[in-house]
Amino acid sequence: MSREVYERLVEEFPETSLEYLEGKDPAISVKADDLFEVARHLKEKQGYDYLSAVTGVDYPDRFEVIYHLYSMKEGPGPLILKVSASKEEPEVPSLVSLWPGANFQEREVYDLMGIRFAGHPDLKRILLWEGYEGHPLRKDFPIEGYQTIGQEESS
Amino acid sequence: MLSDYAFLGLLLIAAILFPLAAMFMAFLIRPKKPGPTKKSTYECGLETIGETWVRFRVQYYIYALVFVIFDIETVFLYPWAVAYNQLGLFALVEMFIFLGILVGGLLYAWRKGVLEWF
Amino acid sequence: MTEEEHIAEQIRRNIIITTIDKIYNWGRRSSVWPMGFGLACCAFEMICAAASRFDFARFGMEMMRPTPRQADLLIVSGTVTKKMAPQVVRLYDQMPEPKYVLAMGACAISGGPFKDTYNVVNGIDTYLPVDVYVPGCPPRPEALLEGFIKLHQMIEGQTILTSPWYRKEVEREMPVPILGPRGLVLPGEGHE
Amino acid sequence: MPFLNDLFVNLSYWIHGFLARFLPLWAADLIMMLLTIACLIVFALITIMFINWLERKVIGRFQDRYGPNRVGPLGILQFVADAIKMFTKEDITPANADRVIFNLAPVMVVVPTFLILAVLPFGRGMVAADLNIGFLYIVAISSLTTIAILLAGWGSRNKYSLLGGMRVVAQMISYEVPMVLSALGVIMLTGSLSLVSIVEGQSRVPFILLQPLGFLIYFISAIAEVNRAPFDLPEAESEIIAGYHTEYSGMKYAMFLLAEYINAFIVAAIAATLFLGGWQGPSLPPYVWFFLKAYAIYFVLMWLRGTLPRLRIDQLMGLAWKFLVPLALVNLLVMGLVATLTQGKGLFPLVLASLVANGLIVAAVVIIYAFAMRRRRQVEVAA
Amino acid sequence: MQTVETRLRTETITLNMGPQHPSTHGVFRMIITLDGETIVDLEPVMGYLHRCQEKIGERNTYLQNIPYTDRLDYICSMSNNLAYVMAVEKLAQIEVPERAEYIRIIMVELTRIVNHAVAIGALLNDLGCFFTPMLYALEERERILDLFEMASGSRMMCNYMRFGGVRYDLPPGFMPELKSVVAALPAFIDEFERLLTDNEIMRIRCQGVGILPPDVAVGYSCTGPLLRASGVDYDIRKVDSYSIYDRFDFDVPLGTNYDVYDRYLVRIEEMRQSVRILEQAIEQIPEGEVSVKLPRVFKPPEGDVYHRIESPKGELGFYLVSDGSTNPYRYKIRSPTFINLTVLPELCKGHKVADVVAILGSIDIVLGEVDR
Repeated sequence: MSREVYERLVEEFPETSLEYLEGKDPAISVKADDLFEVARHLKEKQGYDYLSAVTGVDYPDRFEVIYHLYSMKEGPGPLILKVSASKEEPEVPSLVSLWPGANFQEREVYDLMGIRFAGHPDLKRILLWEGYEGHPLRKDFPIEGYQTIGQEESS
Repeated sequence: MLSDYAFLGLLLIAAILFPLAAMFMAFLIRPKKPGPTKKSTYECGLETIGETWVRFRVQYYIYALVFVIFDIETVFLYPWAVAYNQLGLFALVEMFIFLGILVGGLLYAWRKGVLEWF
Repeated sequence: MTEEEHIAEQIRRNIIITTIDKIYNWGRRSSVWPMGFGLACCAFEMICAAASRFDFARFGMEMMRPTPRQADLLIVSGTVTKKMAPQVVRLYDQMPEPKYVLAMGACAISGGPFKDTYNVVNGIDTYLPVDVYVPGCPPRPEALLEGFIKLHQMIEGQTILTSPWYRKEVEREMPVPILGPRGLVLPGEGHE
Repeated sequence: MPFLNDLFVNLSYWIHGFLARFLPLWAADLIMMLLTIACLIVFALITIMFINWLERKVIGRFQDRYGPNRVGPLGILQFVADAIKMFTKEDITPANADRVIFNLAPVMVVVPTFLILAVLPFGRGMVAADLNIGFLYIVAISSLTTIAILLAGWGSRNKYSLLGGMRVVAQMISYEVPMVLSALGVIMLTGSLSLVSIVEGQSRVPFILLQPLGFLIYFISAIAEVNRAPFDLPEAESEIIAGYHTEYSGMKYAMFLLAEYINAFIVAAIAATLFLGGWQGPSLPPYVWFFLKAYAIYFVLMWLRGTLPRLRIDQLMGLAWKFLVPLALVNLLVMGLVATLTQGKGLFPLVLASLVANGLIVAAVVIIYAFAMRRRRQVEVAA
Repeated sequence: MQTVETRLRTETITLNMGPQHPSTHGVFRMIITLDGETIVDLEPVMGYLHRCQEKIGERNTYLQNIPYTDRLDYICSMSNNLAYVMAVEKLAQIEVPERAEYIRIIMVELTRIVNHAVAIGALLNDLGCFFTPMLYALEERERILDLFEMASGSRMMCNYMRFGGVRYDLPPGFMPELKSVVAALPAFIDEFERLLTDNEIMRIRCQGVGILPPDVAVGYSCTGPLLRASGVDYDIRKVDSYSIYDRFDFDVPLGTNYDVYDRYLVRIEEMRQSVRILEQAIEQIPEGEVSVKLPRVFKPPEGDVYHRIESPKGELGFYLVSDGSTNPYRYKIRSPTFINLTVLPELCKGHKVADVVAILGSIDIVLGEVDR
């Protein structure tokens, strides 16, 4: 099912470099800067009106943000968009203007993974408190967190 | 007759003394451990944000006015109701007019939206 | 003061105190009002303990007061995260004096399955003096009722003379930790 | 049986006679008054002990569980334990609360409760002060509690108690008007404000048969006056934590609890006196009848508390001003009409005419309500 | 101080319905700006129960994660297990025997009934009923928890499902007990309806409150009863028809005027549909194996997979990235209540304090799953 969508996307956006990744859940990898165009096209033209999940993954060489899109009218099968961002300064355009449901999910990915979302209305930490240093879900972050001196040390 | 009101006077004094005595005796017995956090206002476990004593909605004032009108009306109704058996049909018609004016006032308040609560 | 005189003198002084103690403790034991405050899954088991099958209203604990001001018992039921710890300690401080803490569930006792992670406090007794520990994840309602009975026995064992809230020098106010950049910092020695 | 009927009345005469033997008359009267006051206060404390236990057991039974049964036999001593605990509980006055108002409120909330007790006719001749303006006295004193609770709400400088305080003002002043209007119907039939004469007026037929609608309006607004059951917005536990008594602890909270429960009992007692014929009853001694009727109405209060959810503040106000006040006015006028028409003709036509009148009013209300609902549904369909 | 330009200048209060509040279903905080009693603006604050589930998921092996999924949404632990276990089965291509599939469906549908009963009880608690509906719901829940305890050994944290089936077969006394409980369920639901549906005060408090139009619901990616009460026919059991849901016929209730009252009606109707599924499952359940032999050190093949199920609260999905080792490289939980809460500020503007509590109750959140 996502194979035809991929074909239509390639016709629609000939100049962008789109890849079709095989696997149990076939996905389409998109560049960060033309993500917004592709997403708007998918939402208006192809009828993908339901953004189910926004996930951040910390690979050794890059950060990856995965979007799971569904269309409520037609049929099953998620359309998966994968966007990769650089390791030093991860930045991905925000899709809150297309799907308001992504608001909290993007804030959570920023909070735990540290990937900034350009254009997000109020990108603040959602699960941890404001002054917290570091993004816990990164691979270099120890699971016990930074032990604070004083009370924490003893227990 | 007079003794009833004397009794009520005594009862008023007793009614004021009872809670005061109870709270004073409790004041003697209970532990006293004041502390800065203990004395801070309770707001679901956090400090309060912003001011508490703000100028509250004006709606309450308008409601008080509507209440005053109707309460005065009920005070006028008391003597009429008590002396009702002695008065004839004439008093009833008069009361119809009196209440009619008031129901008019109520409908006006209703139409003006004063009775809405927001 | 030989042994006999000491005991005789103790007995004489105690007779009055014990009767007052008995009534004082009986009153406090049979009307412990828990604070309606649940953190996680153990809170649901606490609600089940208050429900029809394991009803702890039988012990007079039915008035689950939402405000700390009228509560005697703080049941820490669930995982205490670092973001929540200052609130739990503030609520404890805001409770009037003869107050008790019951740590319910492995998370409240020692961090439980989420021990040693970046956002979980390893046990509430790093910040609060806990009176009764009820282990289990979540402890069954019967275990919680057993915890209440242990608490009642503890209350009955106290006397007015030795109880900490009547003695001047005992400091019952727990410092409220502050959320620092890396975790919780006590106000006293916040080095960061 | 006559001895048992006026047991307490004879007791008080005997004591008075005994005192009068060696004390001057005025001293004996004074002591009698003090004794009655002491008896009233003790009665209040025993009532709250019994009501608190009864309420928790009955609501427990509604919810399919036992109420308190470990403290004393069947849990009777539950409130004694609560009282001891609240007595020895620390009292906290928040730092930025207004100290004077904060501490004055609990005292002020208890005073009206005891004052109203003086006028209740517990039995034949067993009334502490038989004022000839009995009902007006009750209405005047009961509006004092509004001020006390507002003081508590505003004084403790807590957002939740402020909301609770504001709600209590709105609710109590709105429900005082229908309460008084519906009670006027009763006063019209007896021709006197004194509660004792109201009860005597009902010797042949209790007023509830004559004015079922009046009783209903009175009962609904009396519940709202006392912040119970579907109208307990001022201390709405699920919305504004504990409403006006959020910041109170220990003995001050006990005062609020005392006032709340005894006010609820007093409202039930007044409803019984006004509409069910206080101590009128065939065989049992009068005071037993009084308590039977009062606790029957109190059971309905508990029943409502156990089942019904809470109204929202604007629906509450709408119910008072847009439904109860007009209905009470109509009911008053129709009762006036019926009373004059069947002035001299004895009992049966009066009862018949009032039942017919009530039936007409209820029919009119149902028709207007159906019409309003249909019009609202058309508006919705059109929108 | 934010001033609202109405006819008269009145100040607004900033009130926070903080972590410790009787009706926020756990430690959820809302900062509400009030003008009198009407809400001007609402900002939810979460994270008070963030227990680092996803970081722990990467530290644990695949099998160790199953007990942690119980603690996600602690009211319906069985459906959390199912979601995670089916994701790993999809990743490692494991076949599940017939009987195990039926046992799983029975357990998940029982959890759905428990969750909806408790959700309605909690909603009525917020509306002001003095705990009575909640205690009736909990009484029914106790009967079903006895079934879970009989099958899996623990009341709440069942930890019952494994990759390729379930841990134990059903004990002999289970089926008759299950039949009697399922037979008694319709009577309980009817009694619940009799007490609540025509309750005049419940209707006034819930009808026309918190209206969520369908397109806004889809835009805010709401799922579960919240979405279906807004008239959108989207039930993942029908859309994906995962496991053996295609063998049962049940219909999906939809709301008509999208308010709190419709969410209540949808939940009551879904409980009835779950009873229908249970009856069919009890008849068709075959005999046979309940689990598949797996290697002691379980290493799924490389790759990433996303699997979602219809948990009682909405679409619960697991996104697993495996790099061939024994621990998942990335363990992501798509929690329905966390995303359903995005629509809360939108729903609550202009309503009163009492309505915020009712709307939050109708969205039915559990903090273990919101904060993960």
